[in-house]
Amino acid sequence: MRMLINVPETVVADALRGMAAAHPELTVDVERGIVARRDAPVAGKVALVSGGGSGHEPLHGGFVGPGMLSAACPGAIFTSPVPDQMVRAAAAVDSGAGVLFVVKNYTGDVLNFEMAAELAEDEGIQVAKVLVDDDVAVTDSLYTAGRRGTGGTLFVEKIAGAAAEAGAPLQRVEAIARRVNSRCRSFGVALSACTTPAKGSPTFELPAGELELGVGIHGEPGRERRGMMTSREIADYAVDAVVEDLRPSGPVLALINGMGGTPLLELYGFNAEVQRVLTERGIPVARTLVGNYVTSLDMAGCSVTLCEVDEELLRLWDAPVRTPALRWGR
Amino acid sequence: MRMLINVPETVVADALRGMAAAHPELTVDVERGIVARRDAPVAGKVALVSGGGSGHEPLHGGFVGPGMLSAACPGAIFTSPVPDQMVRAAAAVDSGAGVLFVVKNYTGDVLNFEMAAELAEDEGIQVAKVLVDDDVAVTDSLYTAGRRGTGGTLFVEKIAGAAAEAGAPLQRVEAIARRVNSRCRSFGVALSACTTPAKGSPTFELPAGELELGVGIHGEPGRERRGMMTSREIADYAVDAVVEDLRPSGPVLALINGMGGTPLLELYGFNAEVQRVLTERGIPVARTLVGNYVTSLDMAGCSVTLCEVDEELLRLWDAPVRTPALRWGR
Amino acid sequence: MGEAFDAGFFVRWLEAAALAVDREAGLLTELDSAIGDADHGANLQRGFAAVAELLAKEPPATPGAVLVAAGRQLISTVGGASGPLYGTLLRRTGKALGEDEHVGRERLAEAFAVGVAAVSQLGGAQVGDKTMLDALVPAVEALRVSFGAARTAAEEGALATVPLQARKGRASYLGERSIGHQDPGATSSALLFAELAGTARAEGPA
Amino acid sequence: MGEAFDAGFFVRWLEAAALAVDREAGLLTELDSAIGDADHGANLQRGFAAVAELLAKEPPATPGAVLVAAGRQLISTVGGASGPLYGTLLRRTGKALGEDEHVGRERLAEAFAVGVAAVSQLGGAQVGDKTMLDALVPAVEALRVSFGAARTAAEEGALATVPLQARKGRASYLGERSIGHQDPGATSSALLFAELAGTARAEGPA
Ligand SMILES: Nc1ncnc2c1ncn2[C@@H]1O[C@H](COP(=O)(O)OP(=O)(O)O)[C@@H](O)[C@H]1O
Ligand SMILES: Nc1ncnc2c1ncn2[C@@H]1O[C@H](COP(=O)(O)OP(=O)(O)O)[C@@H](O)[C@H]1O
Ligand SMILES: [Mg+2]
Ligand SMILES: [Mg+2]
Ligand SMILES: [Mg+2]
Ligand SMILES: [Mg+2]
Repeated sequence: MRMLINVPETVVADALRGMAAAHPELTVDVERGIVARRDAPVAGKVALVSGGGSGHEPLHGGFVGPGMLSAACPGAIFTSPVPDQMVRAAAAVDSGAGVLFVVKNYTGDVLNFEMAAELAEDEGIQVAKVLVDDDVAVTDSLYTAGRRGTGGTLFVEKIAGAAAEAGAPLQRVEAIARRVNSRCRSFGVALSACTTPAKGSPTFELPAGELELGVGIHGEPGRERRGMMTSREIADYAVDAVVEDLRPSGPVLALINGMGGTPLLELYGFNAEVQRVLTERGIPVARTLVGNYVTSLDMAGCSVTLCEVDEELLRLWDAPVRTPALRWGR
Repeated sequence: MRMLINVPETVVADALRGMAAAHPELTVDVERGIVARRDAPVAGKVALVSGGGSGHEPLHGGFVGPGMLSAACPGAIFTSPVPDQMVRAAAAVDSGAGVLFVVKNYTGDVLNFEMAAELAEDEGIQVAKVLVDDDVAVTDSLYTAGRRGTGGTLFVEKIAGAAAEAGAPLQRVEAIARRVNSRCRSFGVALSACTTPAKGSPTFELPAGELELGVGIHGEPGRERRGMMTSREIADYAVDAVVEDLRPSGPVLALINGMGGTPLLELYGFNAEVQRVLTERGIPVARTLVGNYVTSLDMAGCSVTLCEVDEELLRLWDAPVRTPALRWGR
Repeated sequence: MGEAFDAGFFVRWLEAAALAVDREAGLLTELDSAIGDADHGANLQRGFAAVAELLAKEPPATPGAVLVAAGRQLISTVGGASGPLYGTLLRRTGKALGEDEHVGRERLAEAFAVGVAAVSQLGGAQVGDKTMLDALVPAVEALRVSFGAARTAAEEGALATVPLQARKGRASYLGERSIGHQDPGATSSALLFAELAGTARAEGPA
Repeated sequence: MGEAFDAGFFVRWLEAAALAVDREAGLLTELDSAIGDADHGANLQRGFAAVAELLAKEPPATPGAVLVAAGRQLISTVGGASGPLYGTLLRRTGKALGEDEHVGRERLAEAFAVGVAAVSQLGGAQVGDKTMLDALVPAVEALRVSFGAARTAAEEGALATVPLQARKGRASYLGERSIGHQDPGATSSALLFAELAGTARAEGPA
């Protein structure tokens, strides 16, 4: 076990203590598992609350701040949070204008957020929900759990967060969040499996020199396993998978995301290949973000997310944001 | 080889192409190996130029922008750049107010920057140099190569960059850079060795369950190797090593830096332990930065840098910065 | 009619379940590692430990209240898919038991049927989707006959998930690759019914 | 006096050196991996390939000009510690040769002594610090006697670095742990002098 931890049991609480120390602009409730804007509730503003299993940092706690999330609820590693967290978080950040729950589409997250929504409404909080399900690696069907939520979450949280910051009412923020999700598609690739502290060994076997195409951010297996491919080949495969499904007719935002264990140097090199494919396909790129944003602990690998934008969404993307992991504008 | 690359030979050039695509606010000369502010030279402003071997991203290219570096010169992986790069970069960003070279103390970097300084002066550019040597893991002596430059580089580049942005003349920017360096100390720990693309296998053998205390950012060995330690124990060891040497009498800036392969979740947990030790030692922490800033490819591990600050240095630290990797203020 | 069970019986069952889950956590995680995300063992450990602690501190007076409290505690401490599902199972079963201070096996079976239906409704899964329902549904059916029959039915139901392709939960992402593995949730359900039967047997024939 | 060497001789030497460095890059990287950062082979490959390319395209007219051009090219393409050091060695040696169109071995030895002194001054290292100087200094001394003697002295100098503790360059961070390994730069220096002797022998007795 090559881990910088005390014991597996305290990993999440330790991280929250460390976040609290590093970010005085956030309120971190270690006991209850809530990271919130210190200035929340912001009068008249719709609040955004997200959350999910830990191990995907900076998602979601690193996205809390002006222009993005009002609060985040981290669960145990790879385990969705419990409803109490979301209810408490909602109560803490609701100004009366209502709360949007941003939920990645995993059975656990969906069920816990659903329960939380019911409980929060019992407490008189107006709640709307958006489900993020952008992962094209998973075959979608009415009879399955549906597509997973991955990199698209960043776009939904940023853009809906900007709309909320600009004063949009709950229904409108919800509609924008849904629109963003409907225009986001992702595809992930693993070069190695991640190791959870509790298990202490890789969650799946991936021999060096092989890769898992279509991997999920909890190490869920993907479409197929192949022998090693070059950055160029991976970009072709991943972008094609995304584009075939999205079929964008306008410009896109591109997220070239690292899974946690791949050096930034390689991610930038991969971005060069992604941009090449997009140019070849005639798809204009409005903005590009390269880095580790939606990770899977120490997994080596990457994902590509494209989000088709119109003028309004692009303006909201460019709007100022001030969180630990995403910052721009004034 | 679990690498997201095409071939080892093009890794740095590919990354620069990817940087160019992601950051329209920068000028990236892939051929010559120069990353510069698009708005350089800025009239009347002292320029800061740094550089070094690649593989430490976001250092240095990710620190180019208003409030920090004017230009960065990436060398081959773990190999200092050649003088031509620094001379060209200096010529490109010099407004006539002179250029400060920020040089990490490695023989290769020192020699190449020295040659560059001579050549640049021949071209009529006023050049000053600051050597960063903050790594307490290395025994310093007149008869050796001296201490290595690691995490302290970030503080030197940020704070001197703010001074330059505020209009300080070259001599003053140089003096501030030296002051920052003299007040920075770092200590690094490896939980795994990094793998360079050219070699394709780990640069040193570190069995799982052992760690290298005092490791360098090129995988240079450190003070000693030990059996696995907890995050708590590592924090005690690293902070003590730094504090014994620095003996701060005032508040410090703290950088809890990841080496590239350690999840952010673990880094935040490690920060909690670092803050605990600092509190126990009675050292007030003015600001904390947690993340992957001065990395060693895919190495698992971390480093702690403390920088003792007075009011002026703290003000310069807080001053706005707008680079790919470090952003705050307006 | 066999004899009737009081609140204490259900507390003892859930304490035994907590021990069993603790003992078998490695197996549950191993199964979840193959077709999920390797946390089912830790999830249930955390949840049932909290249930046992709660019941030891504030033991409710009726069987229904015990199950409702346990279900709530699972929902508040487990997270993941299994937290709301097992939480709902116990909570809705408990609610169906009403205020009664003693309940017989058949009444329990009826109440469990309500709880299992709620699980199916919440998660949208049916028998054959390779989930905990593959153990729960036959177990509850067999509970009408005896505790022992329920235990056996749950075990067989869990084993029967091996050749199935998952259609719900995380294992569904695997598609055909989910075939050949036993479902972790069905396995933990079998564990719960084994402990229920064990507790009933220890306290006299049902 | 042996015979004198023209610009072509030095071009051929450096071409042979490029081939040798290419051939032995793995060894050099391996040695640098043990006490450095595993790039010495790649560094010199890149540099000497660029030197060979430059000399093939624009062969300078005098021995001095060849060495100055090669040294500049190394400085412009290698980076790291070895780039400026080897670059300075060739550049300063070349400058010391002046405009002469032919140079004899002894004159070359004198010029090399200037170049080696510049290396020592630039890097601040002395013989015994476990660097390229441990091969260069004795080699240049022995060159006064013969090319063969220079080759042997360089090889012996490189071997003699094994028991030393590094005091300069990256290996110095290892402290006592640098003992027991051969210095990569001393090894590449020995390679250069082996190729020098080989080129001289191929073109007649020195
Ligand atoms: N929709 C569902 N309906 C019923 N049971 C489900 C459903 N989804 C998942 N499960 C059960 O939950 C188990 C996984 O629980 P657990 O690992 O604790 O949660 P998670 O999948 O969130 O990590 C599965 O083995 C399955 O039996
Ligand atoms: N100060 C110095 N003086 C002379 N030679 C040195 C000095 N520092 C390093 N060297 C030589 O350089 C070699 C390493 O070269 P190389 O690996 O290419 O550069 P780097 O150390 O920058 O990675 C060492 O083996 C040593 O022989
Ligand atoms: Mg889970
Ligand atoms: Mg090097
Ligand atoms: Mg699971
Ligand atoms: Mg080297």
